[in-house]
Amino acid sequence: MDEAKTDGFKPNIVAIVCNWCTYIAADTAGVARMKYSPYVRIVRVMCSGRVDPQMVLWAFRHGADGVLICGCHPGDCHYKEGNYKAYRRYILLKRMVKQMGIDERRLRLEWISAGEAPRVKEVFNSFAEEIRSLGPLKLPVEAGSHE
Amino acid sequence: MVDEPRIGVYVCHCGRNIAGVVNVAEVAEYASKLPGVVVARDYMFMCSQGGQQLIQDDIRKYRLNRIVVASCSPNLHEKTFRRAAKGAGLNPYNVHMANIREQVAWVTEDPEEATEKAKALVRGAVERVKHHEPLEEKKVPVKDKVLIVGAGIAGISAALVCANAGKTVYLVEKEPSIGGMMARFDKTFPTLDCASCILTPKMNEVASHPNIKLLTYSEVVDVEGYVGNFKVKIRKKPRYIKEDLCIGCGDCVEACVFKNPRFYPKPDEWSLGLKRRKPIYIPFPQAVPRVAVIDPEACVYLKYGKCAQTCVKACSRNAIDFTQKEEIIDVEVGAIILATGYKTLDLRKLPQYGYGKYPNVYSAPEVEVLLNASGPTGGEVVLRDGRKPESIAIIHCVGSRDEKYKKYCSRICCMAALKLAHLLHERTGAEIYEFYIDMRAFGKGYEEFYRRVAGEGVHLIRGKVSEITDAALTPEEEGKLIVRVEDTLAGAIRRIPVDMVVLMPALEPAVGSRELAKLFGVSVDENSWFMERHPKLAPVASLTDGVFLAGCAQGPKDIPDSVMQAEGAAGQALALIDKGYVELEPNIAYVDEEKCSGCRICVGLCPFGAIEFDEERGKARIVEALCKGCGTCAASCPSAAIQQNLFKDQQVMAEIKGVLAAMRGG
Amino acid sequence: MSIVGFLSEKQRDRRFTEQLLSSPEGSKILECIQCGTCSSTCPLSHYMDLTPRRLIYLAREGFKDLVLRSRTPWICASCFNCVVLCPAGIDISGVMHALRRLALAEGTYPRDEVIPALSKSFYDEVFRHGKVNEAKVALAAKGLRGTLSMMGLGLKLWRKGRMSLSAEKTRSPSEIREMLREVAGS
Amino acid sequence: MSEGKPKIALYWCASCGGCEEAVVDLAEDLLKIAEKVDIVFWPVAIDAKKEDLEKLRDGEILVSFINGAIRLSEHEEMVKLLRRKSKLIVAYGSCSYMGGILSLANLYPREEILRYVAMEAPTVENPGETMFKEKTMINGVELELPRFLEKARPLDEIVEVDYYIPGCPPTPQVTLKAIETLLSGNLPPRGSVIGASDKSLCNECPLNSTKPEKLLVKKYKRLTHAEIDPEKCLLAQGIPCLGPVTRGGCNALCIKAGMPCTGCFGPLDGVVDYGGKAVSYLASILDVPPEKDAVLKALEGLPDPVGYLYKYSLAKSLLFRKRAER
Amino acid sequence: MKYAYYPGCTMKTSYPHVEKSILALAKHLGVNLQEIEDWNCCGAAEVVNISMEASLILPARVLSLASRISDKVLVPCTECLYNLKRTLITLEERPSLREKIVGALEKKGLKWKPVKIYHPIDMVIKDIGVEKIKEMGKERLKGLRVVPYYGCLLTRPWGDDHPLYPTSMDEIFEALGAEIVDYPLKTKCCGAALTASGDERGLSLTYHLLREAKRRKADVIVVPCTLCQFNLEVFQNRIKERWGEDVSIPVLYFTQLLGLALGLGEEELGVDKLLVPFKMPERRGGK
Repeated sequence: MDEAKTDGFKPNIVAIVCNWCTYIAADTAGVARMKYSPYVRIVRVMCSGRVDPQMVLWAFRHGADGVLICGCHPGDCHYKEGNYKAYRRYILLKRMVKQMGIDERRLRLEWISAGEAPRVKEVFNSFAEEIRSLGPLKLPVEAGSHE
Repeated sequence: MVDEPRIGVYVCHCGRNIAGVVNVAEVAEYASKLPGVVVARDYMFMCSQGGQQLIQDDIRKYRLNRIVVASCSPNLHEKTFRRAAKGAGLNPYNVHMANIREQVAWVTEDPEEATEKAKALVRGAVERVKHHEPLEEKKVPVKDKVLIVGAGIAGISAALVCANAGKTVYLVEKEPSIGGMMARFDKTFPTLDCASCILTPKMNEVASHPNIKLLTYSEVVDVEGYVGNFKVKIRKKPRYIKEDLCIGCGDCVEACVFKNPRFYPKPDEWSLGLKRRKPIYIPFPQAVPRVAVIDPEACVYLKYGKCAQTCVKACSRNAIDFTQKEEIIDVEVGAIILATGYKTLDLRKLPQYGYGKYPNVYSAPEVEVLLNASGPTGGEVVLRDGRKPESIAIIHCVGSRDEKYKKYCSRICCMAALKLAHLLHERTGAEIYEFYIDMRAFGKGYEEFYRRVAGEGVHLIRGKVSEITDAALTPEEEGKLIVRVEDTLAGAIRRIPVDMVVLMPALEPAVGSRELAKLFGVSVDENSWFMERHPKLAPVASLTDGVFLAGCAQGPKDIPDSVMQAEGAAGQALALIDKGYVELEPNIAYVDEEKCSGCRICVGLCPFGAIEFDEERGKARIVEALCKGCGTCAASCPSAAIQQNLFKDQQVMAEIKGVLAAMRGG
Repeated sequence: MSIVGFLSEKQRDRRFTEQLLSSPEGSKILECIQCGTCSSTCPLSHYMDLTPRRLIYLAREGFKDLVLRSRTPWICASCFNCVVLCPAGIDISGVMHALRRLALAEGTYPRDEVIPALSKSFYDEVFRHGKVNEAKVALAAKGLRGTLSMMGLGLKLWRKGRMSLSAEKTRSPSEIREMLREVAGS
Repeated sequence: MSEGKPKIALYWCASCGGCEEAVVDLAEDLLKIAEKVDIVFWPVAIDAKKEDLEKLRDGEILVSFINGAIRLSEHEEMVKLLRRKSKLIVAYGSCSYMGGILSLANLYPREEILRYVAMEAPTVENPGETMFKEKTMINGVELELPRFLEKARPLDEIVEVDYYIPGCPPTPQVTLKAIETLLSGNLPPRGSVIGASDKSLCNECPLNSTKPEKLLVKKYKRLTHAEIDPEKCLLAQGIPCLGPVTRGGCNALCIKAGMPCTGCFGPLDGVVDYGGKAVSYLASILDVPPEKDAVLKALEGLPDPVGYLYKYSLAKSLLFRKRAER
Repeated sequence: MKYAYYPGCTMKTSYPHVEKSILALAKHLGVNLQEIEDWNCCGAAEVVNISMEASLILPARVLSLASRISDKVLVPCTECLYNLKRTLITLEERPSLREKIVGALEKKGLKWKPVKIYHPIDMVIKDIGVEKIKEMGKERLKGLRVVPYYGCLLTRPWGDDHPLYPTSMDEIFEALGAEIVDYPLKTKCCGAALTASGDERGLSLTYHLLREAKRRKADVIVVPCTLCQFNLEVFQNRIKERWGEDVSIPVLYFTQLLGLALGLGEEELGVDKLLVPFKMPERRGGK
């Protein structure tokens, strides 16, 4: 690991989460006073199906070093199958950003049910740690532009 | 942006809850400098009357048109602040909350990091709210009927309250009789009331109530719609008995071709397999409806197509009908109460207690049936080999309070165990040993009951049993079940040989409750119990509007608590119905016709069929009443023509940009 | 050991509890619900002066001396029954190991138990040779009297080729020694 | 102005020449236009030099149509000059508008591209490993080549652009419509796309009406591997047609030729990132179980998402474009 | 199938008869065992009493050496098995300890690479398969009442089988025709080092184990652990002296009984070196 790269690095992470599962789990994690990485910022949507890949690219563009999408477990979607759509988009989007030179680990999708407060902590921490170890994101537009 | 934003930002201390970690003054100071922000303040309790007044005064004084409240989760107080804004003449949807309590103060160790994160969330909210615009709530009339799923004591209690208030109730029960778990009990704690004396009248009242449509042997198979307007499909399984003709005389059961109890084809469900039953049966003597059922998996005629049909001949009312088919019943209701109850942990998952291996190890529900006067032994306590036990061990917390099984306390076992101790001692005179970790006798009259049972000479041993074994060390132990325990009060190890062991298994959600949760769109907690909206402030509401929770479906509860919650849920359902209408959160999607290209991508994506395609005009249209506001269509519209109120592209992206800008020290 | 009477607050040592909490094995002792499953399942608890449950209780209350002078950690055979059954997920056998380390370091272990001496001579043997002849170590630990009592059995085994007293060694014991010194500082 | 006829200029940057061809394809209409305007600069067709351009007053040209991406220092220099001399600058064609196909090269560093072209391409034999040089001395004279820039850029990343005409190349119809708009005097807001539709291609696609009620796809197929029915919506047949996310106005020429839309007209207003939006609808309409392998299998027909979904617009994507806001 | 083979210290000094059976069985099953070159002691139960770090570096060195041979290491001693697994898990879960230990290894030119740890039972179940064993065994154990005694460390705290009610040996020997005795003490402790050092408290455990096996009319006890084999076998006389009860019963290590069941000879399996002799059941119709 490149020491200089990660030393003192505070990753910028956006978690776009479903209102019905992860958002509630995060509330519960709060009530249970579970401590986790402060670098993950939650942005709420009603369903992971609302997550437009443009939002993910937008987040990267505006300084996110990692983007997390959280939804209900397969089969548990409050809107029947929004999470399936999120998942299919995620798979294609991951392939695309990888091609664009972004480490695919910077984009992660996790299923966290309303009851899984401990998993909020676990997932947020592990993602923050992963992003920390990857270092700051250099966008293609920045990379190697010496003009 | 619709108009020039004039934003007010309100940072809540929440007492020490937020201010103890987050530097709220610094956050407010930061917010005050953000473009568009006219005023930013911090205040002790934003949700208090004073806090709301502060916002209202500012709206008037500074002509604010957007409000950001940085406090707790919107799940708690979004409505409060929207109402406050409305009171000052501002459209309530121009308010947005930043959750700096649950998502910041309570989960962040370092105060500086917490303050930074709070700033980021506030910045996100400020950027977002600039793109908010006034929205109208939609008022929808409510159907004045109630669906109650599960007819144990909770479902029955809720049904009676609703029915007595004049509402039509559909009470759905998957078993052939209502009554649930309680119908198996002989006595209830702490009063030692005869369970059937208090339950049976209620069951009969349900059966005869003009407002209750009782659907036993039935299951909900589909739920559509939303609060106030649910469309529900119920499948009624065939009993092969005409319910309206059968008078429950039992002649058919008597006449069935199976004669020898040893060869009855199925273990009896109600008595938990302590006896066997015929293919045609009445679930138990007090069953409601008192109507026979034919089990198609066991009935010789239904299985093989050939039988003497002695039952048919015996029925004087010609009630047997082998041609019966399952029925689908459609109902429309305004409110739903889920009262699907619990089951007990499968004791085979704890091989250390020898359940299923040693015949004299019983589960508590089995002992309840054994004690029941209507049970297989007529209430006499005899072991499987016919002996009367002379010593009995009752073990608490089997699978409860245990990381490896259920972390939670199952709440009812201490009292149930004391009750069993009393009853077993009373019926057998046996020496009773009770092994507990902590004696939890918290309810009204419970402590008194505990002392009473203790006074009866039950050996109360504080220590968790690790194992039941038949490996005897001494002649006295031969042929017995040996309980090895640390008597933690004596600080010594004891080996106690007994004839009978009763395990108090942990409670867990009823079979199929996860599927049910999906069907009704309610959330479950980490242990799969239905999740209440808030443990204190909204304990009977689920997270889905219009669906309420009652009894053990929400978590382990004893009878008084189940009934209490059931009547509470009934009250909530009635309040909803009697209001006559509901206001729907306007977060539905809409099509900007100017932009719609008519590509039809959206039409197939809506899980609720809420998108119609107008062939003539070549435009998609969203049927507001069907849209539930997930936003899938908005995410997928290639023309950006579909947007979702409160979650428009601009709004979400502005929020993302905002939280990130603050994180980068912006 | 009788502990009836006053347990004085002076006997408590907070640092001891913290020491245990910070060891890899003792991190969860505060979550103990005192159910006694450990003692119940322990095959040797009836020989102990303090049952495992009591030991953990006293340890988290900080009664260092009572805990470190107890025989219990030295009677524990590390069978891990308690670990797999503990409803609070405490690594009880591990706590015993941690307590043994502390007791050895403080010199407060009971002198008439064999295991402390065995551990020390075992470690010396590993340190010197990299490998160990257990029979040799055991005899060394038991002293002359103990050795004599085992003579008959030893002879029988020796005849079957099942006992040897030769010193086993790794190729370069100094490599092991240096590694041990580096990580354990001994 | 002496003759009263508005002056216009046409210029090409990094371009395949197709856009020039498209102008010529206007045929008689070109002559009609030529009557109304005075073409002062058009390297392909008329003999005017840079010096001639320099001689014009600033703003003397009414409108300059510039096609091609900016890839060489020369392009930069010329478009800045044209910007100065022109009232309006129109980015003509996808390269100028969005970076175009050749901005796909932005996936690779400049040095790698040069190395490949000079030494590694299969058709190159260069045993001495001679590399391009910007400056070379020959017989005491220093020859200079324009510098190959780090990235291919759309025009508006170098100079302010007033209007965009999309297409690879813009069809005569689009070009005419755009010119009409410009000459009408009733100018749309600055920064608009002109000449094309404000709806997606589906809106004008003859196959749109053949879409099934629910448009769901089991698997994407590559055009080369698929047997297609030219009478039915290609997307519904599993051909990843980009029509839904692409601005119309081309009259569905490709579709009529049995080819899916590949997106040369770029996104509609309101779409922030073309590729992102394309990912969204293409993946959303997949009708496969939400399991990684199943989804990947269904996507086998899309082996190169970037190349396919940003075929004309990589330089304008959120991750590659210079300015984040649009 | 190639394994790194880690015999452990006691195998060489105290259990050459057991090691013989392991090597013979491996050969018979076509398994290639390559003894780890220059292995060291795992630290047994004792080193952890002195230093946590020391108790990790010893197994870590062994695992590191093993990884040069194969990604699987065969460990017949359950104490060694436990220490190796404990090291794998601790280094995985505790980065600070991992750093320290891996650093020390690297200084000696050793690379840290986790390997899978197999007991001979795991090898039989996972790599050979009970079906194949059944085929090879031809029910040679028919008529034999076997107590499969698992002891502690094979399944606790980590193992593939149930930690308290394992069945792997039950399945194997049942497949070989043996009658498996229902033995509730199958994972009860034998007293380990306490018994081995002659302590009467430990001995009482061994006594109960043997007594229960006799009570249930077993012909033989089969164990997966060398120390169990030692404790259960060599103290039978002392138990008789102390408690006045005859508890004599043969105690075989897993590979010994399995070897016999697969038709190998007593001598090549070291069965002739047992203090309590064991004879295979006479087969009906004899062959």
